[in-house]
Amino acid sequence: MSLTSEKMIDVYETMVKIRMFEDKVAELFAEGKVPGFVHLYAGEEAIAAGVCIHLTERDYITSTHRGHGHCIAKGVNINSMMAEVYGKANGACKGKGGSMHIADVEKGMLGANGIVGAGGPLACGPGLMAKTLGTDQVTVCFFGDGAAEQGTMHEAMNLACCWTLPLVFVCENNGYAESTPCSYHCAAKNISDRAVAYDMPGVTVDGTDLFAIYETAEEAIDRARRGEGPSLIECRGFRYYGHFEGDAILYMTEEEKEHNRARDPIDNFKKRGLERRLLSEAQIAEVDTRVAAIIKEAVEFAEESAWPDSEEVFTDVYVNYP
Amino acid sequence: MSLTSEKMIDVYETMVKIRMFEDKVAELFAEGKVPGFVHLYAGEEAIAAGVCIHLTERDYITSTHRGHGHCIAKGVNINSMMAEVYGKANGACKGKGGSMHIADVEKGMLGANGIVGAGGPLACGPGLMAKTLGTDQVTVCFFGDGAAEQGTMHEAMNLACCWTLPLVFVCENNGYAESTPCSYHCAAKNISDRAVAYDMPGVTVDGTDLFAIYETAEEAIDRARRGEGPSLIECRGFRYYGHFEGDAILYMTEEEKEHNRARDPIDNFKKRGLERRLLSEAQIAEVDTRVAAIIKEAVEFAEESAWPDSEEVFTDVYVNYP
Amino acid sequence: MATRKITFREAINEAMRLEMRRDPTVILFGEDVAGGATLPHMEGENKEAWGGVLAVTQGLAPEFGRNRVLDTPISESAFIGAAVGAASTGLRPIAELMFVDFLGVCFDQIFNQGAKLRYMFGGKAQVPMVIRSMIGAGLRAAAQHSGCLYSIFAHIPGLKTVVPSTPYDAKGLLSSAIRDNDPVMFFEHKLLYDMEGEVPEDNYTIPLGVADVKREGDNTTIVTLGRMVHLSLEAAEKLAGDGIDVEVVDLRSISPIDEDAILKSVKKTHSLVVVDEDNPRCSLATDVVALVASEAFDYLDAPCKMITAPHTPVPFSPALEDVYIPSVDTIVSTVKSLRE
Amino acid sequence: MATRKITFREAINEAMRLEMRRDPTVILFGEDVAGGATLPHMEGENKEAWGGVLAVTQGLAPEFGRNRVLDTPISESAFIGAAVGAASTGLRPIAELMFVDFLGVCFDQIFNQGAKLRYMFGGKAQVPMVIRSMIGAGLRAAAQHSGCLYSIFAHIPGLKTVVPSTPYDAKGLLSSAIRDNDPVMFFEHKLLYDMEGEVPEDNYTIPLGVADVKREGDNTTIVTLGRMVHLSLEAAEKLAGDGIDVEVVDLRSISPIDEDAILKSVKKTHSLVVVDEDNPRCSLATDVVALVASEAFDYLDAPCKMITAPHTPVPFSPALEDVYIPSVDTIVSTVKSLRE
Ligand SMILES: Cc1ncc(C[n+]2csc(CCOP(=O)(O)OP(=O)(O)O)c2C)c(N)n1
Ligand SMILES: Cc1ncc(C[n+]2csc(CCOP(=O)(O)OP(=O)(O)O)c2C)c(N)n1
Ligand SMILES: [Mg+2]
Ligand SMILES: [Mg+2]
Repeated sequence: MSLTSEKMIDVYETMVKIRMFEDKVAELFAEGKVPGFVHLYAGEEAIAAGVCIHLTERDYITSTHRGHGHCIAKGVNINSMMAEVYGKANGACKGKGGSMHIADVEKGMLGANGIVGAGGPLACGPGLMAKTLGTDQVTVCFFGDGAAEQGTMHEAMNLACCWTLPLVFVCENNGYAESTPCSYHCAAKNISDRAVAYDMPGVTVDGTDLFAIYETAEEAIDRARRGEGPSLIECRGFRYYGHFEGDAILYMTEEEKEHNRARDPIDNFKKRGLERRLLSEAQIAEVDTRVAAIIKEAVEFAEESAWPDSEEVFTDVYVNYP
Repeated sequence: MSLTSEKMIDVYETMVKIRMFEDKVAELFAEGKVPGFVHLYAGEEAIAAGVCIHLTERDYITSTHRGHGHCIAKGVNINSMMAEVYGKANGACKGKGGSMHIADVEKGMLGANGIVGAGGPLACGPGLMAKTLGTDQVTVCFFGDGAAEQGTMHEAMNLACCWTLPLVFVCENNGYAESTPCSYHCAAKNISDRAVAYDMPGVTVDGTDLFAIYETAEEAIDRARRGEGPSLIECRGFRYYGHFEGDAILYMTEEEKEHNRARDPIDNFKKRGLERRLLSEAQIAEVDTRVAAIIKEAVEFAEESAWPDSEEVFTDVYVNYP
Repeated sequence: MATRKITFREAINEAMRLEMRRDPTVILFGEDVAGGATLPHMEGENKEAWGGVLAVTQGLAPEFGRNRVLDTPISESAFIGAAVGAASTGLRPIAELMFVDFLGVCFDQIFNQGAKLRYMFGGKAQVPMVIRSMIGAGLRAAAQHSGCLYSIFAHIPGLKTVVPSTPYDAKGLLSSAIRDNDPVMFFEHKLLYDMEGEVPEDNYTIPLGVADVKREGDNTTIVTLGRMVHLSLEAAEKLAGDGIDVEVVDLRSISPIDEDAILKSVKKTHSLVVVDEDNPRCSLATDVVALVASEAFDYLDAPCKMITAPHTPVPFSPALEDVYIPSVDTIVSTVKSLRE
Repeated sequence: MATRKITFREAINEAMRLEMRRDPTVILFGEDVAGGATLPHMEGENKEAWGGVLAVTQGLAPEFGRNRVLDTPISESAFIGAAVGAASTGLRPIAELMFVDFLGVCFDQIFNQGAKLRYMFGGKAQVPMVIRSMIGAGLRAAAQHSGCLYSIFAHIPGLKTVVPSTPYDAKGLLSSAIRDNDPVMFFEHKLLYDMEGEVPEDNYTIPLGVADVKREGDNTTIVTLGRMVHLSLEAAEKLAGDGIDVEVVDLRSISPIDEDAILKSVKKTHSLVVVDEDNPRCSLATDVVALVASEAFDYLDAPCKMITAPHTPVPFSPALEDVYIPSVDTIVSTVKSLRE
């Protein structure tokens, strides 16, 4: 296994960046500084971080409405993300996309997506591109437990397997689709059981356990890179915030919320990382301080950025339209 | 098991009716008497007959583009079917539907369907109706191997299982979706393996073996009627004619075609039925003669029926539209 | 009938509640409409956490039970198809498609199944169902949660399409839609949910296909619908200050569309402005103009004008979305331009 | 350039073939486009049984191989999404949606993903893809295989929509569509496939958004597209016999639409008839009329007229389908009625 101390610090930084970014956005939303539908990734950091550590900039991911974590893990610039969440001209999408559509194709991040399950079909695209052109690029499709019930995910997994595309399907099972529990909306015992339906490897891991995710994702991504086709990984975890900002989470019991807090992926990682001497208290402190500064700067950047010019409404619809 | 001699004669009659109807339509199409897209069911008779024998008129089925067999097995009037295939005013749908849309809601036949995979969602409807009103009606959803790749089928199976609807999903795997073999378009080893994805019973049977289908369907339909939820049955068989009339079937080898002819479901049934003394040569001859007359009459009926009045284009769009 | 002020949201909830009381075959389903929380794991806790993503269906699951108010997986094709199938076999389902922008994952079941079934079956079936869905820009919900798209549904034969603008209309039209024997698309503008208005307590219906003149006037006809009715009325006030007396025709339903009301008004005012939040091409706006240009041409004194969203997706940034949505100022200046 | 007579079907095939030779990033996929039969189990037998359901893509799989011409499962959402994803990461996919009537199972990937991606990403991506699809009535293919529906695509910002009427136009427009950097819907009328016409052997392009005056005339402008161009030309011949000299404008592409060509013609002829096989409401027909009624109103001498399919699904029976489709007689009598 490729798990080195260096990579673990990387992964830790990614997780902390996500957590601090999301906590900050929650605050800004509450203050009325950030508008719209905002879905936060806090609690699920180990998944994006543990998967994307195995990807290069040339690899691709597709994402969901809860996309900030994926963006950060794939290396999208934090300033441009924050500016996008504000709707500023300096945003990753010039303010036209917002939280639900942050993208950076150059970084291999094919966009957060407002349509549940839409990332599955899209992910087959770079997969097909890599196969057609004979590159070794891999594409990871992140999707939620709720998305697993969309027809698009079924079609995408079958197509990817038929065509032996270099894909990995990562299901982020946080137990809920909005207010509806997975136990209600999903007839399968495990979402990973559905891998049988496409004759590909499928496994369920603890979505709060960075080490487990790291290992499982490495295997699946290597497999895809070798041209052996897709795999399905289900990561079981939770989200800390509501479905979107403004949701009071009345559909979870206090017990459940406490249980979640006790399984914090970052705490969990720190504890085990320290035990295994993969990182030190000093390194942790350094990362924490540095990331806090990055987030602070991002807010300043966003606040200071200009609003897009009103003419921008009309541009970027087409490359050209006579 | 409920297999009686009486039922076997019923089932035999259904199969012969389907075969003779389809052979006749093929002839009529070749003569230019029947227009449009016509998909024939010959070769798959054991499936519709072996399943629908367990249904009453109050039960429902949803069907496919290849719907004649389902119609006949569910008791739709043969004259009105033939007239519909011609596009005559006396047709089951007044000539507005044609081969691809023959329906008879009174008989529980919710329509052949031109959209592959559309029957899955539709079938959840009468299922939900029965559950809501507390009746014991069962709904069977017939779909092809090609349809199994549509997102709609995934969604329908998951929804039916979530809601514990009284449904049976019957996949008619004839080995091809148009010219594309199932081995190409389907990543699963068996389509019935997909039952795991919804935690329901799933089984693969020989689609040319009436007895196997009869037994398997009985169990699944009983289960649904008892309120225990859906099952998935995959029936492996073949079609004798092309995908639609006009198709020269160049994508099958001669070997394959011969192999199919040796597995004829009607011959197969006759042979075993005689062996098991479930029916006699005399009964067979009687049915054959009677059905031949029925089909002949149906053609006469269709030929003599009037064309719909041109005003009919505009009616039946709405119940009322001011 | 006794009336009182309630919100647009409450009016819609009330229509469903009263129709469900009236007719046991009316059922409701969609994502989170019961609010997930009425499930066993919440026994004894808050029973109704959500009631739909914007709380429109709150209280219905407790009153009617899980058998008649059902959450669904995120499987719009499956549950809309279920509505079609249930409607043609004896129920009167109300299916909630959370945002109209999600039509793309279930359109087949709407336009090829629900809308065509009766015709394809030669009139030997009916599909009494309602699909409720949210429309409209203004919530900073960006390109995939802010569309109107009702023009697409009006294009489809076999569907009826309703776009109410006030709490009173919403309740009466939704009751009609639920009792109607054809499939009805019922669109709720998300920026109207908190709007208040006088609404009778009892059940009542407003026929589909009948427009409502929300303001009478002699100078120009504004044909509009949904949230744009309110912007048009605001513009009308301003124009009245300048001595221009416009008539505001609220279509309420766009299929069937009240051709008579439109033509009657234009024959009186001799000019037409359509105000429509949908995108401009092959749209409701062009539909109304084409009707007038073919059926009331000789009465027109001026070119017909259309004020619509631009031919672009809905942008996220508040600075851009506010430009995207038709404005009162544009309505005022367009009406004035007709008099030059 | 050397030309020869080939069919509409061959012209489309040739455009793909030449563009695939020219550019290795152009790939083609869809149901049965390779024809299943090129698979191992047919080794040594007929290699190309189908080439698409109506043989339009025949010969492409043998020439370009399975790596560039791919059959797909019946999973339109997945493979159209794959086209969007591939287009935004370096390929130029041509995806075949067999019949436009199947848009309902994959519309999200077209209108919410392909069409909006560039805008949502602030212009930092492009989606150079083509979706080819069959349209049109006349084959007795009934309600779910005979629609036009292009009005819906023209409504959607971010898409381009092309509807050719001749082999020459089909080849040149498809080449343009493949080279275009935006998503293009390319619609082929199934009744045109066997039509022959002079077509250059080499590659050439016809710009999207440029109409073609297929017949010049001074009396009335007929704006039309697709198969209706031929019915309109036939009507024009008959009308010429009666001394009425109509101009027939073939739109060829409806998004972008050639507004200038329409307005120029109407300003010359002073009256407009739109002939469109799509359904009438919120449609291309209303779009063209609305354009003229707002931008060329002062030039009009008569009401604008629309000849379209009725507001009904497509019926199966030949006796009914022939009534459904706009006819030459209706065009003739409508044009004449303008002169009364
Ligand atoms: C096609 C579609 N249906 C419904 C929605 C509304 N919606 C947005 S997020 C969501 C729940 C998604 O659940 P899941 O996939 O588990 O992701 P999570 O929010 O838990 O991360 C729903 C129903 C949508 N955006 N798209
Ligand atoms: C959504 C959709 N996609 C494609 C088609 C075109 N089509 C009609 S039948 C068919 C093959 C169906 O295969 P299968 O489900 O195996 O049924 P079979 O024809 O073998 O009975 C296809 C691709 C369609 N009608 N609907
Ligand atoms: Mg979830
Ligand atoms: Mg098949």
